[in-house]
Amino acid sequence: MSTDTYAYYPGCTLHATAKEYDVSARAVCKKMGIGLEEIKDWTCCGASSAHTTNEALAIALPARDLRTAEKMGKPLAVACALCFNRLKVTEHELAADKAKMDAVKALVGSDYGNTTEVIHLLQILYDRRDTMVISRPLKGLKVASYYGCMLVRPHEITKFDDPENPQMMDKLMVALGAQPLEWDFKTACCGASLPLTRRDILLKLSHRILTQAQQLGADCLAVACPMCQFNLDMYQQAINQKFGAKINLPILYFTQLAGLAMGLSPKALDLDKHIIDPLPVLGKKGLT
Amino acid sequence: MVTGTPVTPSPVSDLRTFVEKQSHQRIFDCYQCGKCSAGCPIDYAMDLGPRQIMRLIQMGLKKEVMESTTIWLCVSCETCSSRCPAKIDIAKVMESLRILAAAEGSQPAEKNIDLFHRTFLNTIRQYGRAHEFSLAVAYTLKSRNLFGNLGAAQTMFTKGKLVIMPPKVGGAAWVKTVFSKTGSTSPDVSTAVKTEGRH
Amino acid sequence: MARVGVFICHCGANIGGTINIEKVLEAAKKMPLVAFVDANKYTCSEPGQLSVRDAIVKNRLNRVVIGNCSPRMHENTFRKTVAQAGLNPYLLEIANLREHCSWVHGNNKDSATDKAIELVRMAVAKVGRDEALFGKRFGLTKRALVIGGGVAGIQAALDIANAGHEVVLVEREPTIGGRMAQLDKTFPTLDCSACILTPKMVDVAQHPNITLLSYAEVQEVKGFVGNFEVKIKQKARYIDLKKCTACGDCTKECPVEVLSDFNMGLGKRKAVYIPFPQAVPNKYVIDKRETPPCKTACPIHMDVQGYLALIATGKFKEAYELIRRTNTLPAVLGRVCFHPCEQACKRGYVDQPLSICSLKRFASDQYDITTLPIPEITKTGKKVAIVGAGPAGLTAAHDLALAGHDVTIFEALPEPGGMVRVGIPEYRMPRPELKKDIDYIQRLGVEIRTNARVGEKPKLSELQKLYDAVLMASGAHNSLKLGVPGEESQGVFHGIDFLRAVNLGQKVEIGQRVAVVGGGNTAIDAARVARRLGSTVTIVYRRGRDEMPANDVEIEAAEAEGIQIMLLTAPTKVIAEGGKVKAMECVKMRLGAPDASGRPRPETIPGSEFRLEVDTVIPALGQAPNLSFAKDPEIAATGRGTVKVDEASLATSVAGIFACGDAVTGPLMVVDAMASGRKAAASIDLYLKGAPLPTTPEPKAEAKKPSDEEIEDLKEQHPVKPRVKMAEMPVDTRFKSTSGMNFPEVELGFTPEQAMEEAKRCLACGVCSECRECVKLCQAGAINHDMKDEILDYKIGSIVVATGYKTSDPKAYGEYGYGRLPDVITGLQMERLMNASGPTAGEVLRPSDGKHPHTVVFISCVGSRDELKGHSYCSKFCCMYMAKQAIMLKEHDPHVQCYIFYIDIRAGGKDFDEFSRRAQQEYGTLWLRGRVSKLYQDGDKVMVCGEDSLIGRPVEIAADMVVLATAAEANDGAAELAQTLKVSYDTNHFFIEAHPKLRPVETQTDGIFLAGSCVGPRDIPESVAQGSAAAAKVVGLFSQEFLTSDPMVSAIDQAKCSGCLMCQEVCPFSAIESQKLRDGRTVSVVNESLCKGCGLCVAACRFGAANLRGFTQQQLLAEVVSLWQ
Amino acid sequence: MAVEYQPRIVGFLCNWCSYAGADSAGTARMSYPPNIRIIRVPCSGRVDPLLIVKSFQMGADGVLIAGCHPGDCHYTEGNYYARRRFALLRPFLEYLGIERARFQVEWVSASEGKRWAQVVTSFTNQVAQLGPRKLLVPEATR
Amino acid sequence: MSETEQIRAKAKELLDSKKVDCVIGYERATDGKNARPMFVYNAKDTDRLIFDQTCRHNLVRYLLNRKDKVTGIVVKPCDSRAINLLINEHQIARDKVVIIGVVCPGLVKTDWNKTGDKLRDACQICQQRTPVVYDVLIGEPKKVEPPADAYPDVTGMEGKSVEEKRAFWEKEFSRCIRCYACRQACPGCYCSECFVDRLDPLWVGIRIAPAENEMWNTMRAFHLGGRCIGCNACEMVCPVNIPLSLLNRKLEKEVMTLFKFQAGLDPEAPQPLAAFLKDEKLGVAE
Repeated sequence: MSTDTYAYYPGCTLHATAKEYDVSARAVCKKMGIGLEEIKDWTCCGASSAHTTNEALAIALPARDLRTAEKMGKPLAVACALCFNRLKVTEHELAADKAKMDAVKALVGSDYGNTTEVIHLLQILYDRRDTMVISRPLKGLKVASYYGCMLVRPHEITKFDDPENPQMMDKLMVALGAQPLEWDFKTACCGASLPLTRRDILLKLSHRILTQAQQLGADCLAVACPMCQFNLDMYQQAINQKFGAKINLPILYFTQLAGLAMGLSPKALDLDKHIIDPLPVLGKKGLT
Repeated sequence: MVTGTPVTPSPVSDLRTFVEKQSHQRIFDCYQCGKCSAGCPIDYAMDLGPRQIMRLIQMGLKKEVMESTTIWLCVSCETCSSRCPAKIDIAKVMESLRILAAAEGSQPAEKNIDLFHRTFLNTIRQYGRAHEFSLAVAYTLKSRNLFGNLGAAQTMFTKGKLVIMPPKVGGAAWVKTVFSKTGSTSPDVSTAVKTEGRH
Repeated sequence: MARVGVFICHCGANIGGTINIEKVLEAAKKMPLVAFVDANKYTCSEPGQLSVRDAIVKNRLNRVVIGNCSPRMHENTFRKTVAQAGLNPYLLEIANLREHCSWVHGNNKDSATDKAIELVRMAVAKVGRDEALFGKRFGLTKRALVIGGGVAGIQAALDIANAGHEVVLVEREPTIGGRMAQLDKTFPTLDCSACILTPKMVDVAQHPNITLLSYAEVQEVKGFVGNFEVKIKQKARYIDLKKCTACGDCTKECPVEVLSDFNMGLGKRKAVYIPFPQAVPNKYVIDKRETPPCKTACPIHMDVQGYLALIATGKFKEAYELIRRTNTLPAVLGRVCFHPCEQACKRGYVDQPLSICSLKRFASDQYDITTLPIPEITKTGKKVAIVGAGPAGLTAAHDLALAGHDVTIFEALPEPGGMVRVGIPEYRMPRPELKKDIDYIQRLGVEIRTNARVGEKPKLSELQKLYDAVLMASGAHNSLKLGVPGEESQGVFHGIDFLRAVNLGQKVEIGQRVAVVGGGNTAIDAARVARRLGSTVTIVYRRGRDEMPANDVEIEAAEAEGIQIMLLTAPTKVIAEGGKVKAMECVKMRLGAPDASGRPRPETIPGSEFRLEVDTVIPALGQAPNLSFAKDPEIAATGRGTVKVDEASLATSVAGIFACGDAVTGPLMVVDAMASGRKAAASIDLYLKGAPLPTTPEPKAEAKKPSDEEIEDLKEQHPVKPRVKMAEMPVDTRFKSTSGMNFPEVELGFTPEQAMEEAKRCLACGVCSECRECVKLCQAGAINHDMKDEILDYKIGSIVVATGYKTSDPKAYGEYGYGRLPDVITGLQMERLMNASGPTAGEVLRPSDGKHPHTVVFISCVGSRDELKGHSYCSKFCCMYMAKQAIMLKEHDPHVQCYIFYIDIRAGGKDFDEFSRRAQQEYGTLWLRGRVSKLYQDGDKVMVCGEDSLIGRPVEIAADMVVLATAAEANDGAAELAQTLKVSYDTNHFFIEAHPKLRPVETQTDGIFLAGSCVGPRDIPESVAQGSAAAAKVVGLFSQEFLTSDPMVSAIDQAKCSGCLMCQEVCPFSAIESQKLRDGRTVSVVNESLCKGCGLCVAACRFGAANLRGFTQQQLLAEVVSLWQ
Repeated sequence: MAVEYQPRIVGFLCNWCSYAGADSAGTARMSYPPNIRIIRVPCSGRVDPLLIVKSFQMGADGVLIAGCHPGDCHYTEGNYYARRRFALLRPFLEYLGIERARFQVEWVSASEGKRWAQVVTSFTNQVAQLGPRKLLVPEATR
Repeated sequence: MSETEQIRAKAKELLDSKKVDCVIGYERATDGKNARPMFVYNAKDTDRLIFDQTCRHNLVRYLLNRKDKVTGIVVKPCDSRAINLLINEHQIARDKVVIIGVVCPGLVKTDWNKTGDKLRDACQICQQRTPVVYDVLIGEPKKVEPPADAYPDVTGMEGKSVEEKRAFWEKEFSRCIRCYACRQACPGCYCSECFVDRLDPLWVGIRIAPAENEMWNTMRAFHLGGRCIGCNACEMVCPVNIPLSLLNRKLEKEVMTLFKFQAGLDPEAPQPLAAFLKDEKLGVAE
């Protein structure tokens, strides 16, 4: 089994809109004896905005956090899929282009060697799924694993599972005793950063994903990306209004489901933070 | 579809040269199979599909490209790139076009999106980290779309997800300097930042 | 004096456009030996060649340099040219000014010109050292080998054969016909593929000049044009082609079903099958893969998969009969076998192994053995005595009796069965079941004398006199001692003695608190018996749980019955009072380094002694043979006190006396003892026949563990399905004795339903299960399960390669969900669906629900024109067959609406474009220009997300069925074959033709030709044309009585050769031999007919004796040096 | 990268794979530096070390041997012997003061025109970077 | 009985019994200090035979001219490897030689009319103290523990920069007068016509010039690659003291590391350049 303490990069949202992700992630790792050391004074990775307008920033910002982790001499565990993507891209670009590397060194410190191993929380749990102690198997819980874009694409950079039909989260769900659904929208886009600007698009895309899951009889969606969680959860009513749909699907972080299966209390996993309250569904399955 | 008067294609155009240099993609590898447009989740909302953008670059029709909503609506979900049979990272091409637009200060066809990104970066510049609240506020004011986002804000607030106080981070200062060093927009970190040993 | 003529070719603008020919000519003029220079627009053209010839004659040139294209292109052309001008054809050199210069340096004209000048200078330098060369004539075998029986191969074979030459046609599959045989209709004429192909196939089968080797593969190719020596592996078909009448009876009872590869995985076929009704040869074949691991692991190699398959299909009787084939004691092995088969079972890597053992028991439970017929036995009149009626002795007796010998078994105990009878308690091995198996052996005429202890009465020497052969199968019945003080006290019973007493119904007084010492099956048995006698039992074992030799099942059962197991504990003394056991002193152990047996050696923990209050101690440490009876005559024994035998024959030190079982090896498992008995019987039979005994023991077969990839695949294919649990006696009822000291059997056996369900879990590793049902059914007696692969040797003059193509696996396209979405199929699968002899008898039904599809979408270029997930090339015929299938679908069902997503319609070819348009014009198919990006299941529809790039808008279609036009790829093993033939192949593993335009069916190797899709995707007409073209080449070759060898071979200067023979060591063709000269020196000489001119000998020869004509040291050195002149 | 001076490179190419590969590079009009002078040999195993040492002695800045990929040799074994011979020669030349980078062996198949272009380009650059060789005086006899 | 006496006794026995018609050994040179080769045809001459630390010649070379006659020969350990080499290359037959192997104390530096007491450099690092093949062995077999680096001299040379190497060899080679004494002394150099003497193809110019000398010395060494048995005869006879062993031993070292082969140990083993393994990794084209 690989390292058991990681440098931890939560990412901005996990301190706000995605608090429950942070909470559940920490709780689960604690339970599994995985140490997470939040890296000191981390700064934003630049998200989608930086690389859309200013590549220099898009590389420089993540590099700083990578360097901090490098200093800690531990692999960097990342929770937010978008951050994960940006960090990976940076790592990749710097390895490929010496000029960029020099420039970045000038910004973050000449001692930076771009050796940090960036790994997503999902990967960490997946690798240890056989060692999990499952006290409350998620019997009969139909979960649609939703990976979104940022984990799996671009594949040659994130090197994360199969970009078209990823399995990690599904296999993790099996390990948790849940029943993953075989569906075709695992990596479809939810509308990403458009909620404030072109919500119409966001609603349409999310609607399609949610209806698919609903049709297949999903009890909830499992996600690994705060942005996806936000879009799918926050705008469900709006979607129902706009498309006259009757969707009521809790959007849970895989960490929350893992925690649940390992016997942690809904409170400890911030299950009350969701717009679509998961407790009824979970209650029905006797999981609360 | 691009309609109007006959166009004169210019296969060797500054547009193509810039894009190829900036994105490291080979525009002429595209043989217009259309898989990018077919898979693009937002294609329906774009005035031109990604495939058409690629075509327009091949033909050197800059005006059409820069005025399209496409380059702004692209959210870099990379679906196109991950399926392109010619191994072109189309998302990267879109990115390079946005960078070009920013560099030339041309009028974005999707003002709000551009505005959003700039506002977002500003919050980072200020605090070192993103801060949804100030982002939302700033953007809402600038975009004059006062009501659109109130609902969301409220629900978030009630769920205790909306942090009013902006974060205090040690790295904030550093971030500011990086912003100033790299300039508001710059295509490439190595050109943006002058370092020793490079001439 | 050499007079060199230099001729530079403009090759239109190809060379002239880049290279300044004038400058080159100027420079050439000044080069040494050059007497004439000239340039031509096209030197290879007729006028060009003419001018060269004239120049040679006019200027008395005796050497020629031509600066043009690659020598691989036109060297031969100009060899002829100079020959026509009266020069030796080898006094010519080519400067490669096109491929190596103008075409690659177009961006730099000056340096291209400089380079050209130097290339010419090198050529001039080399030509200056050229010598006139003369080839040698040699004969040829006028027999052709055609590799691949697709339409191209068939055509080639027929044309060659019709020209009156012998042809050997080798096809890897059981039938010829190739891909074309799988097709339904053919474009653009829409005539039925089978209708036009099968007549040709039949012609092949009937042609007197054609030897058809189906189900065969080329293994090795030696020699050279006209004189190839080919080894062909004829795979065992297990069906005699001469006898098989293709009646199909054999399939009737075959219990094994696998996906039909001919139907591209749609529909199933039996293990014995014929690919399709019109197959040629029209013979069946048995699909037998690796020997199943269970069979390999089984000491008596039972046809496990066979009887599982039969049980699964409810053929219990047949199952039992099959078991009988190899197993003389099914009832016994069905209960007490340690079943190594189950450890080896591949299903074990998916979830749990099959319960093979219990299924065997089930089969025997189902069968009334008393009804089992006695086979015809012809008596030999020989008599054999067997000492001991244990499993080994009984098995030997059974086999010997069947062989016709009179067998008498002498058993010391009152009951036959050996350890099975007296060692294994009744609750595991009910006596009546054992008796049944033994009774049958007696019915075979075997006499069993009980209470006859050999050594006392009768003596071994007497047996020796009275019988023609004696077999010692006396087992191992002596208990090993504990070796601690107090062992002799009252209340100590040794395991095997204890069990024997109980099992023979004698009264045994054991106390309330019993300690059993040991961790083997005997210990567990003793413990569980003691438990049944009402005592509380503790098992004391010195190692850990994992080290216990007993079966886990047994250990668990013991614990279930409330027996305590004390691990890492060893007795140090038995404490007695008044001679009676009071307690046992034990000491705690810890595990140390592994000992000889590989198990960790237990070490005592000093001072950890403690007292275990017991009144009975049963040491069960194992047994040893008792050979006291083998003194007269003296039978040699080993140090371990077992009988000394010859490994291979089991013969003892005394002629005519053999030994087997525990007596030879020490305590064994029942099945091992039986295997040993069988082996002994075999050599005794030989001995009695006066035949020589085996001298080398047959190697121990090991069932190999599957690779991790294989395990992954298995898990993919087989969903977890745990083994069926058989009913057991509830624990409390187990201890009610049935009679005296006998207790009811614990395991109650499978119900038929359970058995069939369990048996169905078998993965059928060997495909054919060797149940031999087909043998019973085949009246022609054509089936032979023991057939072996054989190697055939052929002398061949010329070879045609026509190995064809396969279609790519669309799984690479996750977005198309092939394999997940049931109604997404490939083009070839659609062909099978439309084909009358296909899985749906020609009715197009969707795999998911068997409904007629109404909306069908075709996706082109799946795997083609795709750098990312497939091949860069276009597969050429997909557009056309998509059009064809769209048309046919409409023909089948007028309600069908087809959509074809294309990128460019590739319809070049006679009537092709018209055809592709007809699909739209007359059949309403809609061609959509664009590549589909995503398929997903929506209810019972497959949603197709594409773009129509002509309107530039996304398109979504709800389809009933989607057809993927998968790419045509080089066939499996193409690269390996290319290496065997030593012809070149490209990165896609397609064969490379000698020249893409001018020599499309030739290779760079003389005598080897290409036809059809092995060169790249080809449609039917092209493949046929190429087949004929290749045939023409072969026939052309065969029209000559002699061939002339390439004179560019090695020669060895005997004056310089010092005979170190290094050249012989490196020559790949053994073309160099030693020769003793008169002066006594031994030197090397080249056999020119074997030499292929590689020149390895030259580089290996320090003496400068070996030299390669055409590439001499002088020539190459001249080229190097010229660069600095 | 900029080639400041024009190195002289001798290439020994086996007829069946690499020479054909170079041909297909031509047919596909792939451009590469013009410095290499190709000598055609039947097999990489034909190349006598004498030829290589001689080339260097004459003043070659680089020598490139190209043959079939192991397993694909037209004569089955030729390139295996070549591989051993040059594995020994290369460090020996380096020992004598001829940089490793000046002597290279490559496997290029008949279909690898693109690869050939790349091989030549990178080898040429690599040799060019080393600069001219210092020859022993007076230069060799011709 | 001293080595010398034992050798004399053996030689006498061989000649008396007519087992051989000649014994090749060493006798004292005319300066009374050095040793020189001696061909003994007559038993009475055997008492002129000697053996001591001055016996530097590798006599095996002489066997090449006596292929068909049975010869007795005195060999040092390194020389004995030459016998295996020549058997391997089918130059001599084992049954035509009777080998008197001598356990070697190592040779001392000698010069005309004087013998030093210091061991020759080569002998100091030599690990082959006992002949690898012999019919009679003189002396007790010695085992030498292999040092960490068996090639300190080579390693040193390898450490130099390209320029240094170039300069070094230019200096050495430019001294070469192309007398070919090295070749004549070498048991492995038995080409009927050496490449350097060949006029067609003219591999090496006839002039005595550094460039030509370089060609000669390079190829002389390379032709011995995987064959040199390290007797050092070449270096000992070089009139201008070119460190030829530095070349030979480099190849010896490479052959060892690349092919795990040492020349002359086994008469059957195929030569490294006349053998191959399909999937060996040798650092070329990988």
